[in-house]
Amino acid sequence: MGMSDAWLLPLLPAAAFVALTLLGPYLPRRGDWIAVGAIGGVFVLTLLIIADFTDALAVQGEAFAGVANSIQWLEVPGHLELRLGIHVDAVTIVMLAVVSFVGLMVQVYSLGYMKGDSRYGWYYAVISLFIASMLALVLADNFLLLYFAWELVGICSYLLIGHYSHLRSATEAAKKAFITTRLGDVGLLIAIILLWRETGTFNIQEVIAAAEAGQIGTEILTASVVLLLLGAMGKSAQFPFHVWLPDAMEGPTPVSALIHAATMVVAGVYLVTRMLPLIELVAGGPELLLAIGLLTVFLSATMGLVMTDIKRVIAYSTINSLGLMFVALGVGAPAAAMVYLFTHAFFKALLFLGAGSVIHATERQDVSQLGGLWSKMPITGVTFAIGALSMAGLPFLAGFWAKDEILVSLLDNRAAFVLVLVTLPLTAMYMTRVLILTFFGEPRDPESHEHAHEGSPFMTVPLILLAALTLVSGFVVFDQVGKAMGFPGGIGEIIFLERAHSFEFDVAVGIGSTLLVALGIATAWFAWVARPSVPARSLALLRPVHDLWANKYYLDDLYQAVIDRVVLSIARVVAWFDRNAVNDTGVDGPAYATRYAGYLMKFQQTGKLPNYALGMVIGVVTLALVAFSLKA
Amino acid sequence: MTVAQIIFYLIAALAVGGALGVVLARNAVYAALFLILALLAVAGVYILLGSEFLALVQVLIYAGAITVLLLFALMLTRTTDVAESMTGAQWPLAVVVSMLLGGLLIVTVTTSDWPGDADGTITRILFEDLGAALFTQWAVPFEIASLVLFVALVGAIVIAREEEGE
Amino acid sequence: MQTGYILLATIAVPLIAAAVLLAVPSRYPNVVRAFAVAVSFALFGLSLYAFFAYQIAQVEQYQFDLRWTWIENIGMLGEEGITLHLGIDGIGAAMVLLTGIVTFAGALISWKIDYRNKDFFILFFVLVAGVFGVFASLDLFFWFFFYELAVLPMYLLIAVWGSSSVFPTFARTKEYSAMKLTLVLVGASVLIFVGIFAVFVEAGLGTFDLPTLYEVEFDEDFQKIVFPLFLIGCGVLAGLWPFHTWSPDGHVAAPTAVSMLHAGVLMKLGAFGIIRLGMQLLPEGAEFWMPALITLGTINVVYGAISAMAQTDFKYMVGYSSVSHMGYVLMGLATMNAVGVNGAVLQMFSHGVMTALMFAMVGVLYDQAHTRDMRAFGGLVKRMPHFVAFFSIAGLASLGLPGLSGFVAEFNIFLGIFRTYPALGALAILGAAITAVYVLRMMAQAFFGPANEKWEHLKDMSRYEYAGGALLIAFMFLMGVYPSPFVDRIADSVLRIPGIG
Amino acid sequence: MEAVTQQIPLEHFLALSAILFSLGIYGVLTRRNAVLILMSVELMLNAASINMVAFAAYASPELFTGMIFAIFIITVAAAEVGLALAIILRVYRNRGTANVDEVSDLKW
Repeated sequence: MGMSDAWLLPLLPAAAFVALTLLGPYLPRRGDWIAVGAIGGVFVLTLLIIADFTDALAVQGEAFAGVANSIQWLEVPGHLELRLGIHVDAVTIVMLAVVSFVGLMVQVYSLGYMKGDSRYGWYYAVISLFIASMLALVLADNFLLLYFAWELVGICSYLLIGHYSHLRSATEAAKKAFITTRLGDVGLLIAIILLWRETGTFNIQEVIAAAEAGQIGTEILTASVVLLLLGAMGKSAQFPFHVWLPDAMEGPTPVSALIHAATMVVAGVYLVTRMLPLIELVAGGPELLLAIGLLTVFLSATMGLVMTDIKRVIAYSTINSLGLMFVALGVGAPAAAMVYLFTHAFFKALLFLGAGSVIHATERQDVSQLGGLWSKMPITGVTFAIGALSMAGLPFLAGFWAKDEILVSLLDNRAAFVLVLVTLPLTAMYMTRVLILTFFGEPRDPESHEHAHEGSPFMTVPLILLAALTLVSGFVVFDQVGKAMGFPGGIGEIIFLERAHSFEFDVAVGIGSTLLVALGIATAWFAWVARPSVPARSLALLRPVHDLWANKYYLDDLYQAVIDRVVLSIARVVAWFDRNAVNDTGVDGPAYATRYAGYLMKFQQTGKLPNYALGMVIGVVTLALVAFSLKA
Repeated sequence: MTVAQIIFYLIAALAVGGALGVVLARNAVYAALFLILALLAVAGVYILLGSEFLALVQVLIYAGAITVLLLFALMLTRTTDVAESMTGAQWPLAVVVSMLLGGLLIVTVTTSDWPGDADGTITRILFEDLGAALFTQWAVPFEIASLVLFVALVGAIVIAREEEGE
Repeated sequence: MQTGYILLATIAVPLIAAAVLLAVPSRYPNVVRAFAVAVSFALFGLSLYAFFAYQIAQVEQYQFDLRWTWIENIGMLGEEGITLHLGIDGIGAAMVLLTGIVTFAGALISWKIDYRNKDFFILFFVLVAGVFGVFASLDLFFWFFFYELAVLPMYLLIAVWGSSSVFPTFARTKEYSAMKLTLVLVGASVLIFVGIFAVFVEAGLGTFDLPTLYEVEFDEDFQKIVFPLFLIGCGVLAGLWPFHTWSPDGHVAAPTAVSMLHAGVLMKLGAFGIIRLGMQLLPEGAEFWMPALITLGTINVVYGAISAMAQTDFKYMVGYSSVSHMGYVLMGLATMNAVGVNGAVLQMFSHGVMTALMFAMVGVLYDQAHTRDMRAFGGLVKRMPHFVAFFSIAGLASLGLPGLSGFVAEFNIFLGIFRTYPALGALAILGAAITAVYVLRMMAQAFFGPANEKWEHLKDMSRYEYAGGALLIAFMFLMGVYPSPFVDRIADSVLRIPGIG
Repeated sequence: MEAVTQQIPLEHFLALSAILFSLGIYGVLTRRNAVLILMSVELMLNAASINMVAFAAYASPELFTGMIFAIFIITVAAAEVGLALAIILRVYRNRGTANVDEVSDLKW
């Protein structure tokens, strides 16, 4: 199993999807074992590929530029050749590891969480399709396959968000998610086609090479990059496209963990990472990226502070994290972004799965109805705490190292650095808040608290594994760890070979950020444990700010108003125009005119024989005259 | 001017005069009588064209039978004694149109090149030849003509018959 | 092995079937149904054979060639004046296959027709014969003959088996819709007729044979004058804006199988005509007029999509989405480059299959619920999961989801447009995004959400509907995942169209 | 068959025929009484007959075509008059008039 055989990876879960869709109802256990088996196979194959990768790296060292393998898909001879192919390099490897591992964890977890669901088989089918598409997305060596997979993960996300289809809110959220990201995809597609128009190829490496060789005009390149970013922003829920992600929490929680935390939403980050050389060629490109990231980070941190739905809080933290990755990419530190992506996948999936356990046990997801679950669900509590503190950025957890990496890369950019620092205590505060409100204090809803219990091993084992990874995965930033794992040059070198990057731990930054995080945690502890009256009092004081945050800066309302008032009005006007102007006037009009002309002309039918005879004779005379004049 | 020419112009004048009478006479019966005159003149024209048989048929059937039939019809449809206009409202237009048509026809006739003898030599057709042709070469059309007459006769009877209760 | 009798069979079999049906007593409706399905299955088989037996990259452009002289050496007609000349290139092969698929699916869906089903199938088969004839004819006279043969039964099919609708602000009777459809299409075909005779006279060869006429180099001014006749004449049938309103109203009034054939196949006759008569016969005229066509096509796409967004009636929505999607076909043709035209033909196939499925599914719902107002429904997925799955797949294909046929086609069209008209290409892609909006709105409104108890009695698809839908879906997936069999045949022929660069 | 020279040009006959025909037309267009219209029609038929016979006599006597045609015209005229009079009688009986401009039910 070498890297060039990696095309097998997406085919496994794709086959599982086909099998489950066609045979699902007839299989024992609705075929969940096929789906889990497929992702298990993918995981094993991924490990083999990683081994092959380390071998290649050991042999070729820095000269290793990835392995490609492609087949022809369709061809218009002499004009167009579309190929489907894979490209495996370091970035791919990281993504593969994340997708296959988190995918496996989530699928196992779902065995417990989704048990008894009325569309259990369908759930597993779609999630298999999702994994297949996601693998194809990260393996793609060309824009066509990338877009192909990009859309497919979008539709899987749509289907899974809307899984509880009897809920109007779930249906609406699914629709919103798909349409919002689709708007970004319009940009992506245009960008892909523009780049093809200039270079004649869809191959990502070739496009980048052509751009670096200056074969693409500046205007086209700028337009392409901006449009490309639109696509990435849509998928990665960056401002102003971020509105869909919190709503997407209507889906089953394992889905939130897999799609809306660990994998699909980072597709945008992945795309930007891949296209970073292109973006950096454009004046203002990195700055745009940075601005988007910072804005997103700031907005999400504030909004997360006031949300009461446990999943929504985590969703805002996800947006926050994605924003951070964009920030890192904006300052040209893809390695930092990838490290963050890598570790984030584990602790965010852990958080969601933990939240899922809570929801599964209590059937409540509003923190105002939870509380005191620590004793009832110790495993969930501990693992959730690890995840939350990692997200907050407490030292020596995965999140700390990754965040620190980004902060170090920001050192040259004071404004961004300060802005990110400001959000640190906010993040720490709301993560601590959700932890406290869920697991500590008095149960606010005794009835559900009564029934709460730890889930089956299917659910707890993935939690424990993910928690373990959250504890240790951050240490890959150290070159020594990387070397110990078989990579020659440490994690920075793995992630971005042509921009070898060695991790430097900046003690001052580390201590500073830790202090800020501690401040946030302490504030949260003070507000929600020590002095529970504080939130209420400060709420009274800061009512307008709270409302602004709780209403998500009124962006959702604005969008809704634009859709209802503007878009649909235009649609109705066009429909009215079509019916009344085009059809009733343009088409029926001539028909009525014909009828009226007929009405007018019928009066020549006098019914009197001599009139008709006269008409005939006049006709004959006229024809004769015509004949004469022609003869003359 | 030969005798034949003189006779022709005489007959032509009679024919045109009769025709004028047919279309202009204020009394319907006079019009019918003028028609007889015109038809007899046409019979004369046939003789001038060397076709005595046709002239004979013309006199017998047209001037005799058909005109009598028309007179009968006039008699049967006489409505009132109130004098009413015999001419329709569109007569001025009709004058123009028919004169135009006549003019056009005459212009055509005079300007065209016609085959045949320039000195007015005609072929006279004998009864025997015509009879032989009619019953050999033209036998089928002849039979069909008789069928047409027969059908017309039956149709006329059916249409004109008084129905029960009418 | 290459024999033209296969094409003759596709035309003759439905005509013979119609004649045989005349003899079947109408008191045996099940015999009629079984016979109709059997015949349409045979047609499907024939078209499948024709498609796969078609050899790629041969010297001769038209395969399965068959030529029977009908009238020659009379009046203006010279040697081989009017011949029944049949033959298909790759484009025709794809269209013949499409017709076979939609016919078979339509016959299956029509199993449930009770009212005078014998007469229905007779007209149905006449229509089908006409459609096959158009795709296979290489003689202008017979091309036009079959074209009219395909259009005219539509009037009776809609006026007799259709349905009238009353909406809050307006009403559409089936007679009105049938009349409008027929008059508009026949009116447009007058233009084609004039164009055909203009070409015939101008060429002065005394023949209506298309391949012979393709050899003629017409005067440039003549081409510029005559091409619009074909463009508008055929374009009307393809739903060209602003002559499209017969189409949504016609779909709404038509019975299910007729809507399927109508949107699935009949509208393709128009686009096919633009290729066969317009672009192949008058390449310079095409070159001159294509900017106009691409403008109208863009209007079609965006205008159709926006109109569809405002509809609350399933069939109107699907009808306007057809207008929008046929706009892609027109845009693709108007690019005049190999990729765009190739995409247009792919889209003809893809849209045919996809929209046929949509109409079939609307029919499934309407026949039970007797309303098509999507606001009246909700949570249908609970009662009719397979129905929802099928309808959703059609909807996803229409919004261009990769893996389904729509993506392959639209992607090619976009590439083609961007080569020549990037700004319009952006609008076209935006149209696809609007498609997503209305398709998802419809799905969210009717299929998901809380179940409406009023519709407790609704049943899922019958097995005939299931079979018909599955057939269509199979081809949507085939083209979406493995487009090469289609592209190879089509691209080969597209590249032989003069003026394609 | 024998040739006779009368020195009357063919045009004369044709002109006569044209005049009779025009007069007939005039009658058809102006007369109100159906019987009188019929008489005018007879004039037109006779004009046509003159044409036929004249052409036959002057140009192509071989097959007697002109004569035969004239005979048929007379035959048809007879049939026509019979039928037309029957119709006129019928109309008169139903409506009390034989004036064609008063029988105008078939209007708009």
